[in-house]
Parts: sequence; structure tokens; C-alpha cells
Amino acid sequence: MSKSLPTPLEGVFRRVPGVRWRQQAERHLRVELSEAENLPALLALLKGEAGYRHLSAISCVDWPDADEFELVYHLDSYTTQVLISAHIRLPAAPGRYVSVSGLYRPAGFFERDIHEMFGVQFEGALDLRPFILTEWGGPPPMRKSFDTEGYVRDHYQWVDYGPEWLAELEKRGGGIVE
Amino acid sequence: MHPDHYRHTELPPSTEYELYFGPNHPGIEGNYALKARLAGDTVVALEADGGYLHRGFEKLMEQRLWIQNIALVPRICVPDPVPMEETYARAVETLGGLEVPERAQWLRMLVLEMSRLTAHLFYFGGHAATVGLYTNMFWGVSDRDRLLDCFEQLTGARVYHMYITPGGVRRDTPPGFLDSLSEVLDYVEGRLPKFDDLFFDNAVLVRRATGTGTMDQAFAIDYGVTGPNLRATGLAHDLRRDYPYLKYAEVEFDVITETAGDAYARTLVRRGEVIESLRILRQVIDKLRSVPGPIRCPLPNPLAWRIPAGDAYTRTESSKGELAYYIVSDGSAKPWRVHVRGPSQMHAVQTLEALCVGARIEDVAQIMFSLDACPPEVDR
Amino acid sequence: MSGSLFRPLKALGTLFEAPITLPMAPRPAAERYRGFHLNDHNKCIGCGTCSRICDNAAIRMVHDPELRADPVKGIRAERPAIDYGRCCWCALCVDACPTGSLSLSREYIHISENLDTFFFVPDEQGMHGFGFEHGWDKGDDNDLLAHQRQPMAEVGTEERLGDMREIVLGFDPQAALVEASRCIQCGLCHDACPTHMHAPEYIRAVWEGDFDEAVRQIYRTMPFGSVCGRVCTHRCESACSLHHRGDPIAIRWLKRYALDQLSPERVGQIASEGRTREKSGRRIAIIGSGPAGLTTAYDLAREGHTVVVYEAQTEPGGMMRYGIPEYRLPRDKLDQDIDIIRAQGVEIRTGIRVGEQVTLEGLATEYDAVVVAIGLHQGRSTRIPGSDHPAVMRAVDLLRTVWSGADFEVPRSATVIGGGNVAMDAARTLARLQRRCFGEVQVHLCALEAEEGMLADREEIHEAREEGIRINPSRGPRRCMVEEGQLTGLETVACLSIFDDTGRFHPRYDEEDARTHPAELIVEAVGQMADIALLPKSIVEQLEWERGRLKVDNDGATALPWLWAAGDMVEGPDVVHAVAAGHRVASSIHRSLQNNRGLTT
Amino acid sequence: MPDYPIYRDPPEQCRTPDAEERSLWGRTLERIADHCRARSLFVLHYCTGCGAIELPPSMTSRFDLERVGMQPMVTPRQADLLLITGYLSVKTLKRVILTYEQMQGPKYVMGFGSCTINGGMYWNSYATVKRLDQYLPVDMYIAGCMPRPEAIQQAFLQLMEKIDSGRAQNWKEYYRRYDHYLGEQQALFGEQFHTPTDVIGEARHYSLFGPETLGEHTAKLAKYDLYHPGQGAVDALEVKR
Amino acid sequence: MSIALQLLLMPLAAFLVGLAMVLMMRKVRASVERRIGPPWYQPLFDIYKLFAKDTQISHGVMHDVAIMMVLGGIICVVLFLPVPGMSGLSAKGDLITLLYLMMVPSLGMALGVGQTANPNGSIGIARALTAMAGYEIPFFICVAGAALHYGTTDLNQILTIQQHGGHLEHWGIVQMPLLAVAALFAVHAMLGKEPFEIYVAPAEIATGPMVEMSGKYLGTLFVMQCFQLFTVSVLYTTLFLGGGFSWFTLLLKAFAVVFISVLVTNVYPRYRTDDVLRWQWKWPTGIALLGLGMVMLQIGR
Repeated sequence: MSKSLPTPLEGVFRRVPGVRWRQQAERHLRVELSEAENLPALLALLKGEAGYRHLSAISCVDWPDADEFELVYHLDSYTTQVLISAHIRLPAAPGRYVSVSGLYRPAGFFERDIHEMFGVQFEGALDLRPFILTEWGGPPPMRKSFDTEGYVRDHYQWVDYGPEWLAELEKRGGGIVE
Repeated sequence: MHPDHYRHTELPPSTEYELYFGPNHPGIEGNYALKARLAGDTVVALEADGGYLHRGFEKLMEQRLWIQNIALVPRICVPDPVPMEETYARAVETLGGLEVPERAQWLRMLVLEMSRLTAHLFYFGGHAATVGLYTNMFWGVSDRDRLLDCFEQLTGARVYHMYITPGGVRRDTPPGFLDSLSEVLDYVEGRLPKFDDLFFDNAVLVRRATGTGTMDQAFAIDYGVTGPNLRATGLAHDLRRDYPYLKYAEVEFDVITETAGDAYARTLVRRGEVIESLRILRQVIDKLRSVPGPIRCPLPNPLAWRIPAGDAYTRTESSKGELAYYIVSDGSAKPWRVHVRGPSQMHAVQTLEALCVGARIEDVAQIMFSLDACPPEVDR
Repeated sequence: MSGSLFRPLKALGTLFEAPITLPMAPRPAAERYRGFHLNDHNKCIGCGTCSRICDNAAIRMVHDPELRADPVKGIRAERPAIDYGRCCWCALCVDACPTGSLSLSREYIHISENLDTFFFVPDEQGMHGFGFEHGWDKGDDNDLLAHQRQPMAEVGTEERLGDMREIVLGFDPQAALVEASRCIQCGLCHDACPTHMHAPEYIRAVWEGDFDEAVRQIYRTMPFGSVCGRVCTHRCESACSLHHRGDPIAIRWLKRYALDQLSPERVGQIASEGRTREKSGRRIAIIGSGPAGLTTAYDLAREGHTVVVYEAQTEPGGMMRYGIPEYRLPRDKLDQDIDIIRAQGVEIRTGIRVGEQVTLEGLATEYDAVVVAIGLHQGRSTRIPGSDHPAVMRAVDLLRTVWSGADFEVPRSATVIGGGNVAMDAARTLARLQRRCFGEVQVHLCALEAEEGMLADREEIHEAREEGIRINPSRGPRRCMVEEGQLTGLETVACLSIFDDTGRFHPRYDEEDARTHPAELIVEAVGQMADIALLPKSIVEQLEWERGRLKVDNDGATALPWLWAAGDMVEGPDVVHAVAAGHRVASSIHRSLQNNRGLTT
Repeated sequence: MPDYPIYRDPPEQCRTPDAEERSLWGRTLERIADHCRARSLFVLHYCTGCGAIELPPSMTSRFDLERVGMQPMVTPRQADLLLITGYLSVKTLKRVILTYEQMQGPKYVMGFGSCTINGGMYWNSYATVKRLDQYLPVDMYIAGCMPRPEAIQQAFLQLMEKIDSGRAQNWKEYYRRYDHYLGEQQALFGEQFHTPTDVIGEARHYSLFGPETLGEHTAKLAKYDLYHPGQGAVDALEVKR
Repeated sequence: MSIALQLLLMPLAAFLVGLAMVLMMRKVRASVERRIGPPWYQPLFDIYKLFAKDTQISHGVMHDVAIMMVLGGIICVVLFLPVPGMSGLSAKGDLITLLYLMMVPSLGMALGVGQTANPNGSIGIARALTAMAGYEIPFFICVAGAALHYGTTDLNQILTIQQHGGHLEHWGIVQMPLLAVAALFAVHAMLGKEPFEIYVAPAEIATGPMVEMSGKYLGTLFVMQCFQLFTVSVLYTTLFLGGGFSWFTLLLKAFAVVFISVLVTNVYPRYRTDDVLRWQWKWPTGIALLGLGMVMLQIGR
């Protein structure tokens, strides 16, 4: 663990229960929250007191073995210039969380995307209507349980080539090796 | 023929009506759609509709080996593919603890800045075309083509270079390449005054672009705007300088800013960045003439290459803004999760929707292009 | 800034410039352009690496019976066919090609309305036979394969000479992982291996850290994994596709590594998986407990047959125990393999020499089938003057004497005649004994062949030299020098050539260049033969013979319906061939038993 | 290399034009029309995929396709040539079909790159269709990912040759085998899928009606009461206008 | 020449000249864009192809009628425009008639596009009419000024006055330079060129009125473009450049007018709609009013 934590951050981390942090890379802190519900408070403090005004992204990771979704909030400050990735875990069922779009406008896009791709519900989100997958009938495709190859096989066709050389080869006893 | 099956629908009289921009519309950058609600000529509400270019990249990448993904990533943003390769490669290097040899780092900077140049030249053309100045587009696209020739010499392909690989680059420069690149750079620099005459100093353009799609700095930060669009509001933030990667800390360049935050300011920032890119490229060329060494660290067999478990978030300043990859590895031969954060995801949806409200219908296309939104980056 | 209304008019200057439009004809592509594929069919070995590295499943291997196939050299009659409805021209296939046969050309135009034209097998002429130049090909800087083998730790010369400890230490986990990761899973080793071991599968399992699976894959075809993991002649490695541009994968060491990772009990459990529990009621006798005999026994026992193995020596293992030196094959590893075979229900009766305690005819009546797998335990002699002296030994006899623990007087000086692996074994065994008794080594080795033509493995020669053995290539033995009844040395002359113009064995010597090698003991290692004394004359007459070797069909069946033969006596000395023969014989017997065909009376 | 050799399909692989009974005058006019069609291709300004990136270079100064009479056109009504520049996501495909039906015959479709042939890079993507010819009659494919501007140029030239010789009649297949194409659309977009264009009516009107224009899939249109409000039976489609 | 023959030949000649003008337009544009541009037959081939389309979509009766109105209107204009050797119907109508007729195609378009029910088309036609409001005002002032100056609205007489003595000093452009300049701006806008090209605007409203036009309908618009280039340039030549003694001088002057327009169009983007109006009502209108004043002063003197 690095000792040199920028001053505003130290205070912020101390005030939110269950925060563990470590240096993940140069000027990149990895913060883990043991209690997911504390995240909005952390974000509010980071934005309000440490100048973390830029929400770079929210990433979602599906961990089917643990039956959990991991949400990672990547935050940057134009003043402190230390990237923070805050990790929380949610139970996959029911897969609900609160929206932070009131705090960070970009969250609106990411939450919509995660809702669409993973099926996570965000309470109070700006807009959770389908954006990319408006023509989609299947399950949330980014979930690990979604079988892409099976879906592709059921819905689309590939070309079954029959060039002359192949016919000739098959006559001679050759052919495509499966 | 007269189709007699058209059912005439009486709509309630309204002062407002809906207009679809795209996906098949020349005012849309790429295959993307906007649904505008208009009152007269003024946009009352705008709704972005993406997904036309959705290929499920993030899912595809989970199904392919670490090395195979280098072929996939450049396709996420077609006009500016190299930052995609760089960001992906750097994430994998961070996870796998790979050291990129010095020469490879310079080579990567070379292609990154070349890509920025091509993207900006393309952008000038696109922006001009939205306001009817096609000459600028024809010039910009053809001048960009000269750089694509250089890409072809170096990487073997014009558009999808697939040149950067985790651990370095795939090939060294061919003989005479740096000289021919220098010539092209001189050519591009020599063309800039002509673009000034035609485009940047064109009174009609200034008239149209000034005050169009204006945002202030607070708005830009709130909406997650990055890159040239953010710098056009006066905030000098550039990942190349503030979070330097590769050898950016060792080259001299200025972070270009403007303060007006409108379409014209954004264009001017990009114009300035073309000059800075040329400056960086010349320094990189000098370095490449002297720095020897391998161009790739030894890699394991690509078919049996596992990356230790962990996660990495790497960011690159692409021509459009902050490009980031969040990659999670579970220690296997394929990524467990790749999340692509393209700058256009912020620019083309919420920001565009907000900026267009109150704008005139003729400016919608210009606002979209001036944000340099790249729909494939949104759709992935 | 308000711009200018007039400056744009300057752009009209282009009216007086020539257009920059290029001519209609396509430009030649850049030197390393990634266009359509080229493939040098003479270099291509059909390994299919390109099809596995391909992102898009765009490369499919096609089999062409007219192409040359050579499993031993690692060449398959297959070539890649490219689907340009999938290809993305990333050139990973080129970068990963182990032979460098594949490259991309500078041709980039293919337009058609016929989808079938987008699928084709590239050759050196390219897609349309226009003979475009190479574009992106295998350079020095874009090879994706690791061509260097992981170094294998060995015991230092000084330490190893003092005793019989195993020289090769085996991989450490990191080295094994890296070595396993080099494998490109082409399966050419599988084709080249006499017993078709599932090497790609177990190497992959090693790479994945799943040693259970690795052992499972090994036991699919190989009950002597620990033995073969040490002493196999590894034809797989010669066929390895990485061999074309670098070191082959250390397939043998990886096998050994996998087996060493698990306890013998766990290996035993895995080996017993899938064994038939029901007894068939059939009985098979196997003469000889070498690799061939025991493999046959293992297979048949797993099928539920009752198998009894007769072994003349006191311990089972045959040549593995009495021929191969312990520093190459520790006996506990051999015992481990044999114990697992026993655990399948095989009964091994040692110390019973067929022809003495029991007769073949007796076995024939008692059992449903009999397998002769007696190996080559009789050494050949050079028949030079003095070779009948008691201090002139055959190598097999020497090794058997030493490794059975019988009394043996270590000579102060010794000379070994022969340039094969057996000669090396004899020389190096003697060297160790001398070192232990006298603290110094005085062993000469005289091979008829020149250094580069010597039949022994390179590393054997290298290690033998390290151990202080003086190797004299191109020396033909002339006579054994005997003074006052005591053997004193071997006289050799220089050998100029071994074969005559027609390729027959007919050495020419330079009689002038004679030399004497001191020797209290001379060891002849010039070949072995089977000791067929156990076969009664009546049976010998019923069997077919070819140049002193028993003639059998592909399955090891002899002219007698109840008698099979396998192992070195049929195919020459090699453990893995013996194992392969054992499998064939076992399945042949099993089939015959199921069909109730041609069995003993 | 003085002359860059270029592969061309052997002529027998192309369909022969329909032997239509026409007067000499009519045939002459048609012959001139074909020549003009070949030399005046209006390309729909719509790029469905990555190919969008190599099209501007092809159309602009360096490769200047106006030399051979090609121009981009903004709306499907005005265009003759639909370029499928790369992969088609299901969402785009729907728009492409709508667009294609809005184009006026003779119209041509060109598939750019691997993705339109057999899925290309996205062969195992859940979001893109793999074969273009399943959904639209295609006149020409270009290999590449992406095809270079020169390849695109040559493809256009070959398409022009084909049009000039009257062999580019694939667009009629869409009418003649409408049932098949509709079936593929329904398989992807659901059984109630329909477009606002009355393809069947047009087929009848322009004598492009074929034995496979109607079938089990078009029957569903009638069932869903899409074309003939009130009549609602498949027979309604057979009513002579 | 009999009037019937003239009625046949005049549109034909106008069409051919118009084709050449379209070709020039495209060639100049290509040259500014540093490329080769289309072959000479291109405009003709485009039109033939459009008329040879196998399938056509009509959006209703009004759509069909309107397109005939467009073509008919513009042909009528041609018939009222005297050219060397042919005066057509010009004796039966004058400048005022011509100006009214010139508005018929635009109104026809408005009717037809209305029926296509495409919002882009509607916006386009609204813009076209707005633009008309922009350029017609200065143009009317110029025409009025010219009529005042020549003392007649008869085009044949206007020509005769200018060609009197064969000297330059009688040309409208020399006599009324301000009106000529203002009219040039108006003509540029009338041809729908950047920076006043607001009603096609592909990137904004997807070619506006043309958005639903296909096949013959689009072909008709292409033909109309040829006629329009001809009429506008010849009208300008007639009013200000002394017309032509022969076809050669007429064409030379007419082509020069179009040439200036196509040069300018390639180096400017388009203005917003309101800017077009502002600009047109400010500069050309202002100049035209000044010119009108001068004409009045001249007459008064």
C-alpha cells in the first residue's frame, strides 16, 4: 500500500465505512466497498470535497460463480489527477442498484447500457429504455449465461461453400477436415 | 405506379412535428439516427438512437484469445483505429506485466499521432460537408489518403492496421519509411494554409459555426465531455500530458485550448492539434532514427497465452477524447470482461441531445459533426 | 473572429492546378501489404496452426490424398483453405505459421458474384494465378512462436558420476508451464508417435495445470508413462512442427513432469478408470514382462481377461530393468508403472523361464492365447580374434549383470565397441562403477561410424564425454589383445567408409592407422537378437521367419492361431514401439476372443 | 508492374437476360438505357458498416468516381446502387430492407468485404447477420476487410460492364421470389413483420410476378390484414386490380 | 422561321445549352476539388437513365400534375425568352409575364412535394419559398430598375436598345452597374448555389424537395435544372449584358454568368435560412435600391 494518499482523499475514505483501497497502478487507486449501499455517499464526498467531477465510466462484470455483478465506477479529478476505480458487488438476483445519474450525468448512459447488456436495474435512472438492442428479443447478451454461439446458430446461416475444386477433391477422397 | 394501399392518416394539428435524422441521412456521421421534435425550424427535443453498428464487441472479445483481439479492437472506431489498439494493448500489458521496448513505444506514438492526423483531416471534411462546403471534404479526405499510404507502407494495411500488439508492435519500419513519412508531413503542413483560406477563415463558416452548439466548461464537465470538445471550453486537460503514457512525457507539445465552446472553437482546437501532432511526429521520427532495439518483448505462444487474473483500466487520448478500456482477466487464455469506454458514448448521446435543444434544424448535423461523434464507438 | 469573405476565393487557384486524381488502374500495393494468401506447398506441413490462430474460423484444413504425407517427419497431406467471407487480413496466420510457408501477397482485388470463389486453397501463385509478389510474410520481427526450449536442469558431471542417480532433474513448474505453453496443438506428434499418444492434449492439460487430465490423457495409450517420460526415443519431437524453425517442444519431459506431479496412488486411480469389472473367463499367457508384454497384459486385463505374465528374471520389466541404466531410469519409477499394471489384475510370475519350468505347449493348452514378447536379450559378437576371451562381454550381458546386482568385478580400464545408445549405456555404466571403485574413469568407446554418423543420441555422446569417456569415432575393431591370458587392450584401425556404393554394409579400413586402446574388459555393443531357445522346434517350424526375426502380421499374430508375438523381437529395440505393438496385439487378441476364433485347443 | 491483372468472373457464371418479346425500337431503347444506366450509377449515400471509411476516399478527389459517372445520392428514391458496406446488424438490416424497397428498379446491390459474404470478423456475433444474399439479391461482392478504394473502383467498373451487357437483372429476383425474402425477414423480425412498400402489387404492376412471389410467408401478410383492410384473405392478393 | 418550329426548337436549344451548363458546373466543381470530373456526356446519360427507370413511385395525382407544372412552367419561360433568330412568344408577353412564369415551377414543386408527405420535402419547399422571398425582392427591384431604364418591358426592345450601335456603352451593366451587381447576387441565389443553397441542403434536410423524387420525376427535375440555368443566365444576359447578336456571343455571356456562380458556390458553405434572408435583403437589396435610385436620377435628368 502506498502511503502517499492525496490529502482530500484520506479524509473522504475515512468517512465512508467499509472502504479498502490500494494503489493499483501509478496514479490509480483501487477502492473496494464492502457495503454496496455506501457507494453513493462515497461518490458524493469525492465529487464534493476532492474535485472528482469526471465519471469516466461504469463497468459491469458478471461473476456467475458467485452469483454477483461487480460494478466499477471509474472517477477522475481534473485537479488531483489520481484515477479512482471504486468496486462494489451486487447479488445477481434481483440485480438492483441505485442510480447515481443525479450526481454524475454520464452515469445515465452507462446505467442504460448496463441495464440493456446485463439486465441490472437502476432505481432512479434517467432513462432505461433500450438504446442499442431495440430489436432484441433474447436475454441480456453480456451475461455469461448467454450462449452466443448457440444463438448465432439458431438465428443466422453461414455459407456452405461448394467450389469446383472442393468437389474434385472429394471425388479423389479428400475434403475439408473437420 | 400508384400504390392504392397507402392509408391516409389524419394527425391532430400540432405546432410540433417529428423529423428523423438517419440512419440513412448525409447529415449523420456514420450509421446512427436522431429523432428530432421540431417546432418550426427549432429543435424542441432530440433523441439519439444508436445500435445500428452494434456488433457485440465486448462479447466477441470474451470469446477470443488475447492476441486475436488485436484484430478486433481497431474496428470499434473506424476513423481513428490506432488508439483502440494502443489502449487494449496497454491494458493487457498492465495485467500481464509486460515491458514494452523503447523503440516500440516510439513506434506506437508514431502511429497514434498519424492516426490523430488522419482522424482530424477526416473531421475537417465532415464538418465542412455538413454546411455544404464539399470542396473542403474532398481536399481533406484526399490529403488524409496520403497518410494512409504511409500506414500501408508501415503496417501493410490502409485502415485496419492491427499494428500494435501487447508487448510492442508487430513490425519495424521498412527502409526509407521515415523519409517518405517526413515528406508527407511536410505536404500536410504545406496544405494547412490552404485549408485556412477555404475553411477556417471562411466568413460564412465562421458565421455558421460561431455560437452553434455552445457549451460552457461546467456543462462539459457535467456531461463527461472530453478531448478536443472539452478543451474548446477552456479546460487544458489532455491525457497525453496529464497521465502520460508511452513516451509522451519526453516530447514537447502544447495542449490547445479555446474558450468559446462552440462548433467553431472545437474546429479550431482540432486545427491546432494537427499542428501539434506534426510537431510530435517530427520529434518521434528523430527518435526513431536513433533509438535501436527490439520492437516487441518476448511473447508466449499466442495460442496458449494466459494473462494473470486481475483488472486494469487504461486510458488514451484519442482524436475524439478519453478512450478507456476496462479489462478483467480471470487468468485464462481469453479476457473475462472487456468494457470499452469510447469518448463518443458521452458526446453522441446525452451531450448531443442537450446541445441540440433550441438549435435550428440546419445546425443539428453540424453540432453532431463538431462533436466528432463516432457512432461505432457508441454501439460497439 | 469573423473570417473573410474573400480569402476563400483563393482556393479557386486549384482551377489552374492539375488534378490529383490517380489513374484508373490499381496501384501496386506496398511491400508488406496484407493481400490474399500465398502458401508454399513444399514448405507447408499441414499442421493447421493457421486455422487455430485465426480469429474468424476463416481457415479450414483440406485433405488432399495426392499430397505427400509423412507422419514420421511431421507432414500431413492437408493444406489450409481460406474463406474470404471471414478473413480479416490480420496476418496472424502468417505470424504464427511454424514453417513460414504461409504469407500474404500484394494482390488485393477479387470481385465476383459467385460466393464459391471466395473460398480457395492458396498456393505460391496466389488466388488467381497471377503470381503476385509476397507482401506481409515471415520476417525476423513478426514471428509469434517461441522457438527456444526451456532449459532442463541436470545433475553436474562430478556429482552424477559418483552414483547412479538420475541425471535429468525434470522441469520446475515455471519451466514446465512455459514449455507447455509453446505447444501449438498441431497434433503432428500424435501422428508420429508409434502408439499415437495424445501429446497435444496432455501438454494442454499441463499448461492448464490439470495434472489429473494430463495423466488421464497419457494413460489412454501409455501404461509406461514414467518410463517413456524418461527414455523414449521421442519421434514426436522430431516431427514437432516447431522443429522447422526452432527447438521442438520437450514432449518427453512434459510427460514425465505430469506424472511426477501426482502421487502414485492418484496415478493408479486414474489408470484404473474405465476398467471392465466383469471377468470374461478367458485366460492369456504372456511370455516376457518387458514393455510389450506388460502393455498387452494391461490392455487385456482392463478388458476383463485373466492374464498371467511369465518372466525369467527375478524382477519384471525386461530390458527396462536389465538394459536401461538406472541413471536414466530410476527403478522406483519403473516399479510404479509396473505396480499400476499389476493393479489392473495382471499376475506376473517371475523367475519362470519358459522352456524350463513350463513349456510353450503347456501354456498353449492351459491358456486361450499366448503372447511371446521376449525381447532381444542375446548380444551379437564382433567375432574378431580374441573375442572369445572371458573378459570380452556383450553389452546386454554386462548391463544385465550390473543392474541385476550380481557380482561383477569392475575393470580398471575398459573399451566399448559400438556407437549406439547401448554402447553409451555400457560405457557410462562402467564409468560410474570405475569412479566409485577407483575414483577415476578409464573407458574408451570405439565406434565404426564417424562422429556425425553415430547412432547414439547427441546428448548421450555429449554427456558421455562430460563423464570422461573417450569416444573414438571411425575406429574398426581389429583384435582383442591378450597377453598371458589377460586381456590388455583392443586394437583398432581407422574406418574410411562403412557402406559400399550399393549401400550394403562393407566397411573399408586404413590398415596403417592402427591404435591400441587399453582394456581389461572389452564390451561388444554391436547389436542384439532374440533368444528363441524357448520355442520348441516343432513350433519354430510352423512359424514364418524373416532374416532371423519372427514374421507376424500387423496385429502381431503369427502363423499359429493362438500365438502372438510383440516387442523388440519383432520390431527392434525401442520401448515406445514395444508399447504400440502391445496395444495392437492386445486388441487383436481381444477381438479374436470375442469372435471365438482360432484359439488354442 | 505495368498492368495490374484483375480477376473477372467467367461469363457463363452470369445470368443471361430474359428473352423478352420486344420490338426492335424497344430493344434499341433498352440497349441505350442499359448503356446509360451503366455510366450513371447513383450510389445511395448510406454506409452500413466499416466500409464507410473507404468510401469517401473512393468517391473523392484521389480516386474520383465521378469520372465514370457515379455520384452519391442522398435518398433511396434517387439511388440506383445500394452499397452494403460491411456487416449488417439486425437493426440496420431492417432499415436496409426498407431502403432497398424504396429504391426504384433497376437497382443494384453490392456487398463490401467479408462480412457480407459469410459474417467476416463478426461470424459469431449475436448482433449481425452473416449472409447478405439471404435477405437481398446481390449483384457483386468485393473481397476485403476493408476493400481498398482501387478494389472498390474495379468492382464498380465490373458492375458497369455487367449492367451495360444487360446481365444485371438480379433485382427482379426480389419480386419473383418475394416469398422467400419475406420469409427470411419474418424469421428475423417476427411473423408480423412487413414493410410499407407493396412489393406484391409492384410485381404485378410491372410484370415481375413470378411463381414464388406468393407463398406461405406472404399469406401471413393477408392474415395480419396488412395490405387489404377489410378483405383480409390471401385470395385478396389475387384480385385483379 | 415559323412560330411552330420555334416553339419546338427553342426548348430544345435551351435544353442542350442547359446540359452543357450542367456539365460545366460539374467540371468546374471537380477542378476546384482537384479532380477530373465527369465525362462530357454525363448530364445526358443521367437524364436518360432516370427516364428509363423500370419502376416509378408516384405519390398521388397532385404529385404527377405538379411535376408537369414544373416542366411546363419552365418551358413556357423559355418560350418567352428571345434568343438570336428566335423570338418565340416574347412578342406576346413581356418581362412581367416572364417573372410570373418563372415562379410557376417553384409553386409546382411546392404542390407536388406537399403530397409526398415527407417532412424533409416540406421543410425544403418552405425553405425554397423563403429563399425566393429573399432573392425575388432584389431581383424585382433590379428588373424594375432595368425596365425603367430601358423604358419598356418588352424583351425584344430591351435587346434592341442595348445592341444599338454594337457598343458596350448601351449595355445594362455599364448603364446600371449597381443593378447588375445586385442582380448577379440574386441570380446566384436563384440558381440555388452556396452560400444561398438552403433548400437542397443534403446534410440538413436530405435534398429537401427532391427527397421523394425518383425515376422520371427526378429526371424531370434534372431537365428543369438545365432549363433553369439557361433561362436565368439568358435573362441576365438579356437585361444587363446586351444579349447576343449571335448564338456565339449569347452563349459566351450566358456561360460567363453561370461560370461566376459555380466558381463562388464551391468555396462557401451555406448560410442559415435567416442569414440568407438577412444577406439578400441587406446587400443585394440595398445595392439594388441604390441602383434604382440612380436609374431614377438618370431618368429624371
